[in-house]
Amino acid sequence: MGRYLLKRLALAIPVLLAVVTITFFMVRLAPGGPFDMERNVPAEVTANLNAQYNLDAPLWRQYVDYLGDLARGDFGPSFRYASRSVNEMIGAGFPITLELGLYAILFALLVGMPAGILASLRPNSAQDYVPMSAAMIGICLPSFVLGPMLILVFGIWLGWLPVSGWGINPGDKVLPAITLGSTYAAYIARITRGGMLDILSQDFIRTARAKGLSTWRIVRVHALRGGVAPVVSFLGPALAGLLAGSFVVETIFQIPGLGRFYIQAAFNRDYTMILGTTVFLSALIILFNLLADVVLVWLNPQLRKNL
Amino acid sequence: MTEQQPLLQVENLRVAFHSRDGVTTAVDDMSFTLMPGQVLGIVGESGSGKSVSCYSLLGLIPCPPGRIERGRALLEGRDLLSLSEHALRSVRGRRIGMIFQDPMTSLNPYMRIGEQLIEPLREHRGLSRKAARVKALAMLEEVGIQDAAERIDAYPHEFSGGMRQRVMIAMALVNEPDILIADEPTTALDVTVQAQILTLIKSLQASYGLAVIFITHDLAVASQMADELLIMEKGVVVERGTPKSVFAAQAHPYTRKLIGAIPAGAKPVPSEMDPTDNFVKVNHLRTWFYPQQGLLSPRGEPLKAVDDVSLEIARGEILGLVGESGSGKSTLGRSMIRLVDSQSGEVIIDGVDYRALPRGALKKQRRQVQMIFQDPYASLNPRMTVFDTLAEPLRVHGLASRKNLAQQVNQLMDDVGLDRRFVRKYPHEFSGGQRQRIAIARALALQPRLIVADEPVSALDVTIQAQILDLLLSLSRKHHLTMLFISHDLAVVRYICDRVAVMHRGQLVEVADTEALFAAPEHPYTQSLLASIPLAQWG
Amino acid sequence: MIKRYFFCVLSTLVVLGLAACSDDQKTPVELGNEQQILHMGNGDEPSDVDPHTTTGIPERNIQVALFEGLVGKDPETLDIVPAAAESWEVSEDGLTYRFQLRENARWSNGDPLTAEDFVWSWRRALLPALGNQYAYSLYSVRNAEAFNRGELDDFSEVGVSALGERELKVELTRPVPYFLELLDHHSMYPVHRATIEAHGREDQRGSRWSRPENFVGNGPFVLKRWVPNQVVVVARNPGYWDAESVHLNEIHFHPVQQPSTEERMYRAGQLHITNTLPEELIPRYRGQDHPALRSFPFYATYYYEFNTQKPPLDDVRVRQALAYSLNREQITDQLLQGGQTPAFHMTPPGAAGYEAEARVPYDPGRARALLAEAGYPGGQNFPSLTLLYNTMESHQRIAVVIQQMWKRELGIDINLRNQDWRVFLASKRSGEHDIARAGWVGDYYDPNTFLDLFVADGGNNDTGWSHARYDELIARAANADDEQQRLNYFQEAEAILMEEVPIIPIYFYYRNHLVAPSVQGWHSNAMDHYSYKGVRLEAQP
Amino acid sequence: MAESAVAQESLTPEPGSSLMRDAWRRLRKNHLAMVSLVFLLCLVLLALLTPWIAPYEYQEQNLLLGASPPSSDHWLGTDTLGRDQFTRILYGSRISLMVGFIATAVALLIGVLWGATAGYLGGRVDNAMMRFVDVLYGLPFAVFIILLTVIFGSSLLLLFLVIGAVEWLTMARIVRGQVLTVRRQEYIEAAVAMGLSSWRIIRRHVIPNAVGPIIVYTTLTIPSVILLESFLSFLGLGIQPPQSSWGSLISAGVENMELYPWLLIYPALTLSVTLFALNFLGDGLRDALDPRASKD
Repeated sequence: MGRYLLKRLALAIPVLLAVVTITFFMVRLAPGGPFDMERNVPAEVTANLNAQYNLDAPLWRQYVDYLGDLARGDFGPSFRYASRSVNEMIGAGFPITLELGLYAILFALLVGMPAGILASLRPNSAQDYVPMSAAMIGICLPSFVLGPMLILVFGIWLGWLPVSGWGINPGDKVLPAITLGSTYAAYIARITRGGMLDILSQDFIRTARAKGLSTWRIVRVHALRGGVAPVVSFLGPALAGLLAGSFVVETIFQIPGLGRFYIQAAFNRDYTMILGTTVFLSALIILFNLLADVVLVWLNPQLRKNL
Repeated sequence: MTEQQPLLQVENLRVAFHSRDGVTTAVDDMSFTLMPGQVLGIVGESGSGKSVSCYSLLGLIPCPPGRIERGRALLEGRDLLSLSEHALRSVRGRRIGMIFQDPMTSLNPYMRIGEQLIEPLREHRGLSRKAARVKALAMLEEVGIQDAAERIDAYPHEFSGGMRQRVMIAMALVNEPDILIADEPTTALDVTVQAQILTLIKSLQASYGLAVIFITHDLAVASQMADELLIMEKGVVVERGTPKSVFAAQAHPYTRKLIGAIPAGAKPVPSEMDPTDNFVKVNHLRTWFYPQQGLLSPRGEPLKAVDDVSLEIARGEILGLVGESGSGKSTLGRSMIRLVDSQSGEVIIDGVDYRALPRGALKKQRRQVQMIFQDPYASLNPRMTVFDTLAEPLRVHGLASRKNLAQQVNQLMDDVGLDRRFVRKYPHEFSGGQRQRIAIARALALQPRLIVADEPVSALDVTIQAQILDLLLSLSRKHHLTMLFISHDLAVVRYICDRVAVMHRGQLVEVADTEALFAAPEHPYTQSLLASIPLAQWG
Repeated sequence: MIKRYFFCVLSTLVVLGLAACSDDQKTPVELGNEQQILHMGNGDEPSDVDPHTTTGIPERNIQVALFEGLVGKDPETLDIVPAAAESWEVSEDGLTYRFQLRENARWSNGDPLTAEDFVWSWRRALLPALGNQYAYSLYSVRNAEAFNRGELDDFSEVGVSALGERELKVELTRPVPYFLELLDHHSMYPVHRATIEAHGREDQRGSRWSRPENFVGNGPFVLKRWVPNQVVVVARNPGYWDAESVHLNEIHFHPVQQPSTEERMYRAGQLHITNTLPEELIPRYRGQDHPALRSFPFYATYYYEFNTQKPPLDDVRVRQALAYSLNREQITDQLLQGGQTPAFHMTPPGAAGYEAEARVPYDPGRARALLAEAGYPGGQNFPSLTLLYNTMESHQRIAVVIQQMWKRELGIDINLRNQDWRVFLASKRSGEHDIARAGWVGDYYDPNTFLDLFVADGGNNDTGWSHARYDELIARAANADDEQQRLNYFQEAEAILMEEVPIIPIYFYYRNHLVAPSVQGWHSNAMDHYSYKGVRLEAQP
Repeated sequence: MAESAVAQESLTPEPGSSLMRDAWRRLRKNHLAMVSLVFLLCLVLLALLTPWIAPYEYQEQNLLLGASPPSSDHWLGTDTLGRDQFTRILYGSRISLMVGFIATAVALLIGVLWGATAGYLGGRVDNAMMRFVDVLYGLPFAVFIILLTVIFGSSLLLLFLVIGAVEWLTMARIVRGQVLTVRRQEYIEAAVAMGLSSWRIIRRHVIPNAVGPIIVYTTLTIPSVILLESFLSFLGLGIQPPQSSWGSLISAGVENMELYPWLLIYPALTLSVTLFALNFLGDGLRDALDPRASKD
C-alpha cells in the first residue's frame, strides 16, 4: 500500500512540473502586466516596480528562480496583495474553500444518493422518475441562478438565513453549501442509480433476498458498498473541480475562499498567485484522485491484495 | 414415510413473463409434492423453467415482468404464492434455504463471510452477535471448512470455489430450514470438487432430515442425488418418477434425447493425421504473471500459470488439454497463439516461430490460427450483427471481395448449420448453441490451420453440447484442421480427442492417447479426475 | 425504511439552518448601532494599506481612516480644511508653502508627528526603487520628478524641508492653483519611519509594517484586524488630536465585489453603507424614494475615444457625425436612470466654478449631412469599425444602445468587442482600437484634471489627436495669474476639443449608494471622498 | 433462466436490420424519448426558421418601453432595453443549440478517441495519455481564455473549439474507465486473435460497447456547455451583443430577477425543458443502442 502511494505520488511530479511550466509561460504571453493602470506612469517607475519583483530578469532566469523557490515550498509574494505572500493567501483561503466544498459534497450526497437509490429500486416507475427529475433541477439551475434565488427566498423574504459571509453569522454556511452542491446532487443521483442498478442485478443480492432480508437491509448492507463505488470515483475529481470552481458561489456569498483568488489572479495578472493557486489546485486534483482510489480499494476487499 | 404429511405441495403453478414483445410462459401447470427428508431432482436444460418455478415459490422472480398467473404452493397449509412480501421474508432463509449455481458471484464480495453467515440468524432469530457467531462457526465446521475460527473473518475471494460453495451451504442451513433448494450447486465447479460437494449435501440432508429440491441440467448428477426426478422441457414437466424408473422407461422423447446426449464412449472416427508431422511444437514455454510491475517496486512472487511446458500436435490431430480451473490450460492455449505474452520458450506453428514474430507480421499470421472461446455470450460483440461479425475477418484479411462477401458469409452459415435468414440478427437473439455456432463460423472464416478451442461446450446444454461436438468433429475433418481442445470435462474430451494432455498447476503431468489414458491413467492426479466423473445410476 | 434516510437528510438540513432561525438574533447593523461599529461595503480586497504603494479606491477609503495629510477636505463642501497642519502660508508667487503642524498631532504609538516625518515620508514616496505609481502627484514639488526618475540622487535638492519640529516648507516648480487639493492625496500622507525601518527596507513594497500587529499611523483610526477577502477592521485611535469628534468605535470594511451581493447584504442588515448600487436596481430605489438611497453627481466623465490616426476617423467630419448622432438624454434617462446627466462636453460642472460653454450637440440631421460630406452618404461604403470596451455588463449595455443609435441615425454598422481590462488597456495603448470606451475620474477637484488629458504628449491621451493651440491653452492656464483668465483658457480649450471631437463625451457620472438611516453625519460628495470624523450611529426607534 | 427462453422464442424469420435501424425501432417504442425527440426537433426547426417567424428583430430596441411584462404585443415581455424577449429566446436558441451540439460533438470526438485509445492500449501509453489529461486539468482556465481572446479575438468557431477542448477531459476519463471493462471481454480477445488492427478494434468493438455512459454524459454536457457559452461570450470569446443566447439571457435575467422575473423565468424554463428532453432522449438512445436491453 505504502509503495503504491509512493509510486502514485512520484508520478505526480512530472505532471506538476508540466503544469507549472506551461502556466508560467502562458501567463507571460497574456498582454498587460500586473502593475498596469488606467493612467500611464513614467517608464522608470514601471521598471523599478518590475525590479522589485524580479520581473526584469530574463524570462528563463525568472523561470529557474521560480522553480527554485517552488522546490522550497515558497510560492513567492503576491503582486496584487502587496503585503501578503501567496502561501499566506492560500493558507487563508483554502481551509474555507475546502470546508465549503465538503459541505457541498455532503449536501449533494444526502440528496443525490437517496434519490438514486430510490430510483434504482423500481426503475422506470414513478419512484424512478420523480426523484431523478427533482435532482435534475440542480443542473437546470446553475449556481449563479440558484444562489441569488435562495438568498432572495431564505435570506430576504423569509429572513431565515444570512445572505452572505462565512462563519460570521450562524447559519451562513447553509445556502452556499446548497448552492454549490446542487449540481453535484444531480450527477450523484444519476451515478448512484446506475451503480445500484448494477449491483442489484448481481447474484449475491439474490442470495441476500433468499435469506429473507428486508429491502432496506439489502440496500444498506449488501448493495450500497458496491453501489457507491462509482460515486466514490466520481467524488475525487468532483471535489477538486468544485474547489477550483467555487468562485461563483464565493463571490455571490462573499466568502473569502481560494476560488476567488484563483480566478481573480488571472484578471489581475498576479503571476505568482496564478502559478501558486494553479500548482496547489493541480496537486489537490491529483491527491483527491489518489484518495478516491484508496477509498475504492478500502471499499472493495477484492482489490486490497493487489496493492 | 407413508404416515407423513407432504412438506410442500405445489399445484398447477403457472408463471409467465410479460414483455413488450408478448407473453412468455416460463412454467406451465407444474405440480409436485415434497415430503420431509425427500430429495426431488428437477432436470432440464436452460430455459426449461426449472429455476423459475422454484424462485417463484419464494417471490424471487422479478415482478414485473414476471407474473405468477395461477397455482398454489402450500407450505404447512400456507399458500406461499399469496403471502405478502413481509410474510415471505420469514419463510426465506428460515423455512427454506437456497444455494445457487455460482459461488463466486453469489456471496457478497464486500462482506466477511462471518457477517454474511450470522445475518440470517440475527434477522430471523434475533440472536446476539456473539451467539450467532458461535452458531455460524459450528456450521462452518460442519460443512468442512478447516480452521473455521480463523477463516470466518475472511472475505469470499480468499476462498476457492469449492470452499465458497461450502460457505453457501452453511449459510443456507444455518437456520436449520426444512427445505433446501439447490440451484445447479455444482455446475460451476471442477469435477473433483463437485463430487465432494455432492457428498456433503447428501450427508447434511441425511443428518438434518432435510427435504431438498435439487435443480440441475446434469441427468447423471440428478440421478445420483434424487429420490424422485422431474424432467422439464419448455416449462412443462414431461416426465417424473424415481431415477431408476425414468431411465428404465425413457417414456418421453425428450428424456431419451437427454440421455442420448450424454457423451459416452470413445471417439467415433479417429482424425486423419500424420503422427510424424508435428504441426505445432511447443518447447519449454513459460508464462508467469507478476502481481505488479512498477517503477520502484521489485517484482513480487509470480503466478506460474504455464511453467516449462513442451508438447507437439500433429497435423490434423485433435489434442485434448484437461485440467481443473486454475491449472493453466487456458493460459497455455492463449500463450501459444500470443494472446498472452510469455516469458520464454518456443512456439513453432507450421514452421513459424510465433514468439519471434514482429507485430505486423503477427497480425497477418493470425489468420492461420483461430480461437473458440468458452462463453459464447461474451465472445461475440453484442452490438454487431452476425453478418458483420462474420464479414469483418473476411474483409480485413482481404479474403472476400465486395461482391462475393454475402455469398461467403452465407457459406459459413451453412457450414455451421445456421439458417441464412438469421444473418442480420444480433447475438443476444440466439440461443447459446447457436451463438457458439456463430463463434465457430467466425473462427473458420479465415480458413485457419489450427484452432484453439477453449472449453467450447462447457457453457452449453447437454443436447446442444452433443451437436456442437459433432459439428467440430465434422468441420475438423472437412477442413483438415489441427485442434487444441481445452476442457475440464473428461467425457467430452474422450469423445472428440485423439490424444489427451493433463495439466496440473502449470505443468503437463501426463500425455497419452485418449483410450490408453482412460484405460490406465498413470498420474495420480489423472486417476482422481477420472474417479470423480459422475455416472448416471440406472443400472 | 427509505423514510429513515429522508429523515436523516431533513434533520441535517434543519440542524444546519436552525441556529439562524431564532428571531431575537440581531443583525450586524443593529449590533453596530449599539456599539458604534460601522459596516461598509468597500468594493475590493485592499492590496495593502501602505499609502505609498497602493493605487485603488478601496485602499484609499481605508487609508483615509488610518492616516492624515497636511490638509483635508470638508466632506460636505469639499473645501480645504486644516488637518495635520493647523495653518499654512503661501508666498506671493504661489511657489512656496509653509505649513505649521499641530502641536498635539501624534502617531498612534504616541510619538509626536514632526515636519521631518513629512520630509522622510515624501522622500520615501518618491524613492525610485519603491515604484510608487502615484509619485507623479508630487511632481509639482521642485525636483521631485527628477528625484523620482532617478536623475537626481540628493533629496536635499527636492523642494521639501523641515524648518524645525513643526514647520514644513514646500517649494514648487511652478504655481499650482490646486496644490492644496493634491495634498489630500494618499501619496502625500506621512508614514512612521521607525515602524517601516523595523520591518524591512524603506523602499520595500509589502513589508509587514502595515499589518495590524505592527501598524502605526496618524489618522483617527488604527488598523485592528485584517482577514483577507473578508474584512478590514479599524478601531478608534484614542491618541488622535481630534479624538473627540470621532464617535465610531470601529469601522468594518467588507470587500464585496458584486454590487448585487452588497445590496442584498444591506437589505439583510449586514451593511450600513454600500459602496455602489446595482444599476438594475437604481430605478426601483429612485421610484420608491427610498430613504437609504444617496444619489449625487460624481466628478467623472464617461466618454468614447476615437483613434484619430485611423481612417475614416482621421476625418473630423466623420467624428462629428458620430458624435452628433448620439441621443445622450435617451441614454441617461431611459437606459441608465441613475441620475447621470448627459455630457455635451468633457469637463463635469462644479469644480472651481467652471461650467463649460462648448457643446457637442445632438443633431442627427447635421450628422447625416457631415457623413455624406465625408463621402459616406447614408452610411454607404462606411468601413466596418469596432467599438472596444472592457468586459463589464454596464459598458456592454451602453455599447449596444449606441451601436443601435449609429445604425438608426447614420446607417452604419459598428462591431462590438470586449476585452479583459488589462488586455483592453494594452490594445488601447498600442493604438489597435478604432473607438474605445473610456472614463475619467477627477484626480483633484479642478477642471485641469480633465483637460490636460488631451495634450499632445499626455500619457493618457490614447486618441492620437494633437492640437497646438489646445496644448498652448492648457500650458497658459497652468501659469495664469488670474483665476478668471485661467478658466477662460479652459473654455477655449474645451471649445476646441468639442469642435475636433477626438472623444465623444456621453454622460457625467452619478454615484448611487445606500446609507442606513441610522448613520448620522455622513456626507456624500462629488469626489467620493470619505470622512469618518463626525459620523455617528443612532439606533432607530 | 427466462431470457434465453425468450431468445429462443423470438427467432422468427425477419428481414435483416442494421444496428441503427434496430435502434430506431426500439426508440420508437419509448414514448418519453419520442416526445423528447419531437420536442427537440421542433426546437431545432424553430431555430432554423427564426428569421422568418420571429415577431421582431433581435436587436430592435425600444428604450422608451423598457422592461415590460408579457403582453399581447410581446408574448414573453421585453428586456430592459425594450427588446422582445420571445424573439431573443428564438435567436438565442440558434446560438445555444449550435454551441451546445457542436462543442459537445468536439468534446465527444476528442474525448472518446483519446479515452478509448488510452484505455485500450493500456500500460505506459495509457499512463502517458492520462497524465497529459491531468496536466490540462491543472491549467488555469481563466488565463487560457484571456490568451485566446487576445490571440484570436472573438469567433464562434473558436468558442466551439475552446469548450470542446475543456469538456473532452472528463469525457476521456469516463470513456477510458468504461473501455477498461470492455477490454477484458472475450470478444475483444477474439478480435485480436483475428489479427485486426488496434485502431479497428477500438473503432468497431470497443467504442460501440462503451456507448452507454458516453451518451449519458453527453446529455449532461450539452446544457453545461450552453451555460458556459454565456460566460465565455461575456469574457469576449464567443458571440457579441446584440446577439443573444440562452445563457446570456439567463445571466441577465438573474440580475433583474426581483424586478422583472419574466426575464429569468422564460429563458430558464426553455433551457430546463430542453435539458429534460435531452435527458430522456439520451436514456432512450442508450437503451435503444443496446440490442440486449430487455425493455419492458
